[in-house]
Amino acid sequence: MQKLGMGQAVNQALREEMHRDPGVFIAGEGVGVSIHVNPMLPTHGLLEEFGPGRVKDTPVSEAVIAGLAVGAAEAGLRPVVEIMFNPFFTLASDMIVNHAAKLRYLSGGKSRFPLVVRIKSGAGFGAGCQHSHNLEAWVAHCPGLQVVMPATPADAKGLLKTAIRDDNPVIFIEHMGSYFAPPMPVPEEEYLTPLGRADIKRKGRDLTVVTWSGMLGPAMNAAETLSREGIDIEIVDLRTLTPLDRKTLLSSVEKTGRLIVMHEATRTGGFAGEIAAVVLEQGFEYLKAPLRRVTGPDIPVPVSPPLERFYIPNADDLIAAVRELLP
Amino acid sequence: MQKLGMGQAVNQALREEMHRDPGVFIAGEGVGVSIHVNPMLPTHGLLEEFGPGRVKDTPVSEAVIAGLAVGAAEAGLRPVVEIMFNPFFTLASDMIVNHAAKLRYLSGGKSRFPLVVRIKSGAGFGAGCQHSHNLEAWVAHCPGLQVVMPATPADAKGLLKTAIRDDNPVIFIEHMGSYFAPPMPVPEEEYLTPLGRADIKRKGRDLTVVTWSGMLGPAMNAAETLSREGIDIEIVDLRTLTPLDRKTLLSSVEKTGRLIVMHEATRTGGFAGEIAAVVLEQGFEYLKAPLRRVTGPDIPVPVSPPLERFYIPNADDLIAAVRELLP
Amino acid sequence: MDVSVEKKIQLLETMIVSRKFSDALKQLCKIKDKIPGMMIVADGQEAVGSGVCGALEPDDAIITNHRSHNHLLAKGADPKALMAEIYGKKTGCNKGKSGTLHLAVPEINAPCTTTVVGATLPIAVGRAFAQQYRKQPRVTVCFFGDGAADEGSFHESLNLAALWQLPLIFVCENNLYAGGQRYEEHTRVTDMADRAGGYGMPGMIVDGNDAPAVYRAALEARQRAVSGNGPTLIECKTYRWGGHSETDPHEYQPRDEIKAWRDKCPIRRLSEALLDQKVITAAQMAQMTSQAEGVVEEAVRFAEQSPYPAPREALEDVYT
Amino acid sequence: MDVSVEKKIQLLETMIVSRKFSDALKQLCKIKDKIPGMMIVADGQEAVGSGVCGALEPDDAIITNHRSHNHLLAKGADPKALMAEIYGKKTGCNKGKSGTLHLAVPEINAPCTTTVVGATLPIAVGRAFAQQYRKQPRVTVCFFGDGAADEGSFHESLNLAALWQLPLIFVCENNLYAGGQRYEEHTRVTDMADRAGGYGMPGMIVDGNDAPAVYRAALEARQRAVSGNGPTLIECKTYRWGGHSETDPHEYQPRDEIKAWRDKCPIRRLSEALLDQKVITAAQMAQMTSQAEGVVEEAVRFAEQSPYPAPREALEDVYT
Ligand SMILES: Cc1ncc(C[n+]2csc(CCOP(=O)(O)OP(=O)(O)O)c2C)c(N)n1
Ligand SMILES: Cc1ncc(C[n+]2csc(CCOP(=O)(O)OP(=O)(O)O)c2C)c(N)n1
Ligand SMILES: [Mg+2]
Ligand SMILES: [Mg+2]
Repeated sequence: MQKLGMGQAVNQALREEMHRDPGVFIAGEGVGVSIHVNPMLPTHGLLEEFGPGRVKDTPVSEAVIAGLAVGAAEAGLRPVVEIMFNPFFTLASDMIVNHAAKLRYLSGGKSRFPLVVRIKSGAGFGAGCQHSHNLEAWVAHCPGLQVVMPATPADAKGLLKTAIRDDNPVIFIEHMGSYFAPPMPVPEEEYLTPLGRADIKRKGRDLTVVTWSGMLGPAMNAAETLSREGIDIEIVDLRTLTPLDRKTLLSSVEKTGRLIVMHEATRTGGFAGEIAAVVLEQGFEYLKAPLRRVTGPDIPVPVSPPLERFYIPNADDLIAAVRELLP
Repeated sequence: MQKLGMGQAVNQALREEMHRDPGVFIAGEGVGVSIHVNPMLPTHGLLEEFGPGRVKDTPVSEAVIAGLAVGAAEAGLRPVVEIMFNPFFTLASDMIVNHAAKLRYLSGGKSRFPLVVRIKSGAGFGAGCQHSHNLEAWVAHCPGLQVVMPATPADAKGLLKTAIRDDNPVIFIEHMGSYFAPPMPVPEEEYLTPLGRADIKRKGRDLTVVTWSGMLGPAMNAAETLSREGIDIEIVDLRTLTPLDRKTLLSSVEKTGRLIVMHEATRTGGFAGEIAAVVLEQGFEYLKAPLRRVTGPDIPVPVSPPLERFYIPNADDLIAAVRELLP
Repeated sequence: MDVSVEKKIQLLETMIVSRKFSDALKQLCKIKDKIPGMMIVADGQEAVGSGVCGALEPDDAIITNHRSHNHLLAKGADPKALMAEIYGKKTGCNKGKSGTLHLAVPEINAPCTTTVVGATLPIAVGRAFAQQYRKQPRVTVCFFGDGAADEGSFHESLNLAALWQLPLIFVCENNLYAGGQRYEEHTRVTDMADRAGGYGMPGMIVDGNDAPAVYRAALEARQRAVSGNGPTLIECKTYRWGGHSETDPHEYQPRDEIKAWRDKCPIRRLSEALLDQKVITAAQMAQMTSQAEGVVEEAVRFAEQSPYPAPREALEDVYT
Repeated sequence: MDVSVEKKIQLLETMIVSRKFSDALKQLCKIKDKIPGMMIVADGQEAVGSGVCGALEPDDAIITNHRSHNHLLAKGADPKALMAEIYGKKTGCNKGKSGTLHLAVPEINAPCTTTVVGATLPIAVGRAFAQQYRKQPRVTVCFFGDGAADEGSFHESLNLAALWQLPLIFVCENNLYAGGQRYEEHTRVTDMADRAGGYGMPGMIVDGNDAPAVYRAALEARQRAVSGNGPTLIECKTYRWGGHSETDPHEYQPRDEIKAWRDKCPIRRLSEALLDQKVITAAQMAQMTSQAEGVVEEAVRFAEQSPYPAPREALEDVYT
C-alpha cells in the first residue's frame, strides 16, 4: 500500500474529487502559488494540474474567501476553501457560522450548501498563539456545521472525499504536525469514510481514552508504554466531532468504566466537556472512576521551546492521568 | 430599595463608573443616538449626560469597534464597547480572541487590557438566528478573557462595575429579555460584586440546577412549582463562567448528589459540558444520578412564534428533567 | 438610452405593489402578536429594487439585506409566500423559519436575505463566481445600504470581485441613514461611489428615486458584467422616509428633510411623468393601484388563513 | 523641506543596524533548533522603518506587523532584548512568549506586534483614539503590508480614523508581494494610496527606498495629525528582496526583478549620496558599519548566554 503523510492524503483526495466532479474548486491564500514548496503539503501541485480556473489564489481576505464558498455552494458548486491557520477562522466566522451554517435552515430547506472549509491547526511550530490556537470547540457548537478532525492520513483521505460530496457544510481541520509525521499506509483505491463514525484505533479493556487529531499519536504511544505494564487502554479516535458517534463512545465506556479525554485545545470549554456530558447523561452507570482531561492548559500557546512543549499534552501526561485512575 | 430592569442597572453602573473615572468611555453602534428610545435600555441618556467625547457612536464596523477597545485599553483608558447582538461577535472575534485575550501574554506581562465588551444576547424577540445565537461557550473557551453573564439587575450593576475596574478583558453578556422583565430591587449605593463567584439563588436539598443569565427566571419558577410537591431544588447562578466558581458548584453537588445544567444556548458544545466535566473530575463520588441538560436544541433559533417557543428552554422542560432524576 | 413605455409601466407597477405591501405591513405590525420580529420597510426607496430588478433576467441572481421586501417583490417573489413567511406561517416561503428579516426565495434566484449588515457582499461574490465558473451569461446583484459600506466585508468583496472581474453589480442603496446615524456621521467620503476607484472598478451615481434612471444604470452595469468586463458599484441616492424600523421614533431625522424627500416620491414622480406624457391615463393608474391592493389583500388573507408550523418542525431543515 | 545632515546620518545608522540584525538572523535561523518559528526579515525595506520612526517623538506610538524588526529597531528597541526574545529566552522582551513574530516593546511605545495580517490597523485606531481623548500632541503609526490592505480591517480602520480625525499615520509598506502573490495578483488598484480618497483622507505615495523622502512624508503626516487634521495614508513603494520567510524558495519572484531592486538598496543609496556630498567619509561609513555589527554581535551573545524560561513559566502573564 502507498505510504503518505496527511498533507499528501489530503492532496490525493482533492485531486480525485476534482477529477470526478468539475464543480469542485479550491480557493484560499497560497493554495496555488505557495511560499512553501513541499510535496508534503496539501495543495501542492494542484495549480499545475487543474489550472488557475479551479485553483484560486485569493487576496488576504478571509471573510470573502468564506463568502465565496457560501455563494458558490448555494449555486451548486462544491467549494473547498482553506483558512491558513485556525486563529484566522475568526475573520471568516461570520460567513461560516451565521451563513454557511444557517442559510439552509433560513431557506426552509430549499437551499443546500455543499462546501468544505479546510483549516490548518495545531501547535508545535514555534509560531505562537496567533498561529496555533485550536478552536474546534467553536465550530462543534454550531448547528448546521459538521466538524471533521482526522488523525491519520488514511482517514483524512476518506473523510475529505466524503466531506466534499456531502451536501452540508463541513469544517475539516488538519493538524499541521501530521503533514510531516512519518508517512502511513493509505489505500490507493477510491474509498469514502463516513462522517459521524468514531474509530477504535486500539482495543483495550481497562480504560477508554477519547481523542482526535494530533493527539492520537501521543495516545497510542502512551498505550504502548502502558501495555508493557499490563495496562490495556482503549483508544477511541472520534474523527468527527459533530455528528458525534455516541454509540461507539458509550459502548467503550460501558466496557472499561473509565474515561480520559485528550485534546490539544485549552481545557476550559474544550470539546472534552461535551464528551463528559454525554457520558454523564447516558453512561452514568458505567462509570467506575472520575473523569480525567489531558489537554492544553488555559493559556495562549507560547513560542519559546520549553514553554511550547509545556503547552502541548504528551504521552507522559496521559500516562500520569491513567495512573491516577488505575492505581 | 430602587427597582430597576437589567438595562437600567447596567445604565447605572456605566454612569457611576464614568463619573468616577474619566478614563472610562463607551463606544458602539447606536450607544448614543439610538433607534430605540426607551429608558429601559442600557445606554439610554448617556450621550446627553457625558457628551459625544465619551459616548462614541461608531459606524457599522464591529472589527474596529473591538480594535478601538484593544488599542485604547493598552494606552490606559477603560473602554466599554458594545456588540449589538451576539452573532455579530463573530465580526469582532479576531480582535477579541487573538488580541484582547492574547496581547498581555504576548507582552510577557508588560501590558494590560482593561476593557469590557458588552454583548446583547438571547432569543425571544422573533428576530431569528442572525440576531439570537448564544455564543458564551466560545468566549469561555478563550484564556485571557473573563466571561460574565448576570441574571439579575442587582448582579448586573455590581458585576459591571467590577468588570470596568478589572485590569483584564471582560466579556459581559446581557440577556435582552431581562431589559423588559419586571424591575427588581437594586441597591442604590455603590457596590462591587466580585467576578468568579457563583450565587446560590435558591437553597435546596434534592438536586442542583446550575444556570446563568436568562435561564435563571424559568429555573426559579420551576423550583417554585416543584416545592409545592415537596421537591426542593438548589439553584446555582454561575454569574461568571470564567473564572468558574468550582467551589460553590462542587459543594452544592456534594450536598444534593444530582445535577442539571440549564442554558439557552444550543446543546452540543455548550458550556454545560464544562460543568459536567468539572463535576465528573472533582465531584464524581457525590453523584447519585446521571446528568441532565436542559438547553436549546441543536438548531438555529427560528422566527415563527411556535418554533421559537419550542427553541427556548422553559420551566416545564426543567421540571420534566427533574422528574427524571427524582422519580 | 430610452426606456420603453412598457418597461416604465412595469417599473411603476412594481413600485406600487411594493408600497402597498409595505402599507399593509406597517399596519399589521402594530397589532399585538401579529407579526414576529422587527418590521423594516423601505418606503420612498421603491425605485431602487424596481429599477435594478427591472434590468435583470430571470436567471440573474440577487442577494439582499434586512430591507429586502422591495427587492424581492421586484424580482418576482410571490407576495403570498412572502407575507405568510413574515407572519411566521407554515406556508411561508421558508416555513416560518426566516420571518421578515431573512426571506429566502431561491426559486426566483433570490436565495439569500441576510440581516448581518455587510454580509450580502461576500455571498454575492460567491454567487457571481459560480456564474463565471460556469461561463453563464448571468449576473448577480448585491444590495446593501450606506451603513454596510463601512463593514470590512464591503472592502474584501469589491477587491476580489474587481480582481476576478466577476459578473456582479454592487448596489449601494444610500438612504442617508444607517440606523440612527446620518450619512455624514458614519463616513467622511462624500459619495460612496468614489470607493469603487480604490478597487479599479467603475462607480456610478444615480438618482435613486428615479426608477428609469436606476434601470438604465443597472442595464449598463449588467451589460458590462456579462461582457466579461467585471463588476460595477452603483450608488443609488435615496431616502428612508420612516425610522429604521417601525418602532423607531426617529426624532433624529429632521421633519422638513423627510417632507422634502416625500415630495420626491419615486412612484409619484414616475406616474406623474407618465400621466403628463399621456402614456397612461388616470383610470389606468387607478387600476394599477387597485390591482396592487388586491394582490396585497390576497397575500394578507392567505397569511391569515395559513396555519403556524407545529413546534417540532423547528427541528427540520438544519441539514439535508 | 531639507533634511538635516544629522538626521540623514541617523537614518543611515538605523538602516545599517537593521540590516546587520537581519543578516545575523538569516544565518542563525538555518541552525537547527536555534530559533523557534518562522523567520521573516525585511532586507531592502529598511528605509521605511527608519524614515517613519525617524520622524517620531519618543511618546509617539507604533503598531507593527509580522515584518517588524526594522520598525522596532528604528523606534529604539533594545537589540539585546529583541534578539533574546527571538531566541525564546527568558531575558527576551516578552520572556519568550512572543518570539520573532509578536515582539511587544511597550517601554518604547511599540506595544504590539501582531502577526494577524491587517490587525495592526484597528488596534492603532484605538491607540490613536487614546491620544486624542487625552488631548496629547502625539501620533500613532500603523505599519502594514500591501496584502494587509485587502483585509476588511483596513477599510473599517481608515473609515473610522478619518471620521474621527484621529492622529494616525497609516504606513502601507508596499513591497510588491503578499506571500507568494504579486501585487497585481491581489488587487486591481494601481496605487494603494488611492484608497485614501474613499475615506476622505489624504493619500501620499513615496519612494520607499529613499529614507529621507519617507522621513519627510512622515513628518508632514505627523504635523497634520498633531494639528488635529486627522490621519494620512502613506504608501511606501519598496521591495522584498528575499522570500516571504527564510524557508521560501520564492521562485515566483523574477531574478532580474530582485536584482533591479537590490540595485536600489536604500542603504547604499543614502550612504553613497552622503559620501558623494562629502558629508561623511568612507572611514565614518566603515565605522558605522562596524558599530552596527558590534551591536548585533552583542545582542546575539546576550541571547546565546541567556537561559530559557522554566516550563511552568508558561502559566504566567495570562491575567494581571
Ligand atoms: C453586522 C451587523 N451589525 C449591526 C447590525 C444592526 N443593524 C441592522 S440595520 C443597521 C443599519 C444598516 O444601515 P444601512 O446599511 O445603511 O441600511 P439601511 O438600514 O439604511 O437600509 C444596523 C446597524 C446588524 N444587523 N448587523
Ligand atoms: C489574517 C491572516 N491571514 C493570513 C496570514 C498569513 N500571512 C502572513 S504574512 C502574509 C502576507 C502579507 O502580505 P503583506 O501584508 O503584503 O506583508 P509582507 O509580508 O509583504 O510584509 C500572509 C498571507 C496571516 N498571518 N494573517
Ligand atoms: Mg442606510
Ligand atoms: Mg507585501
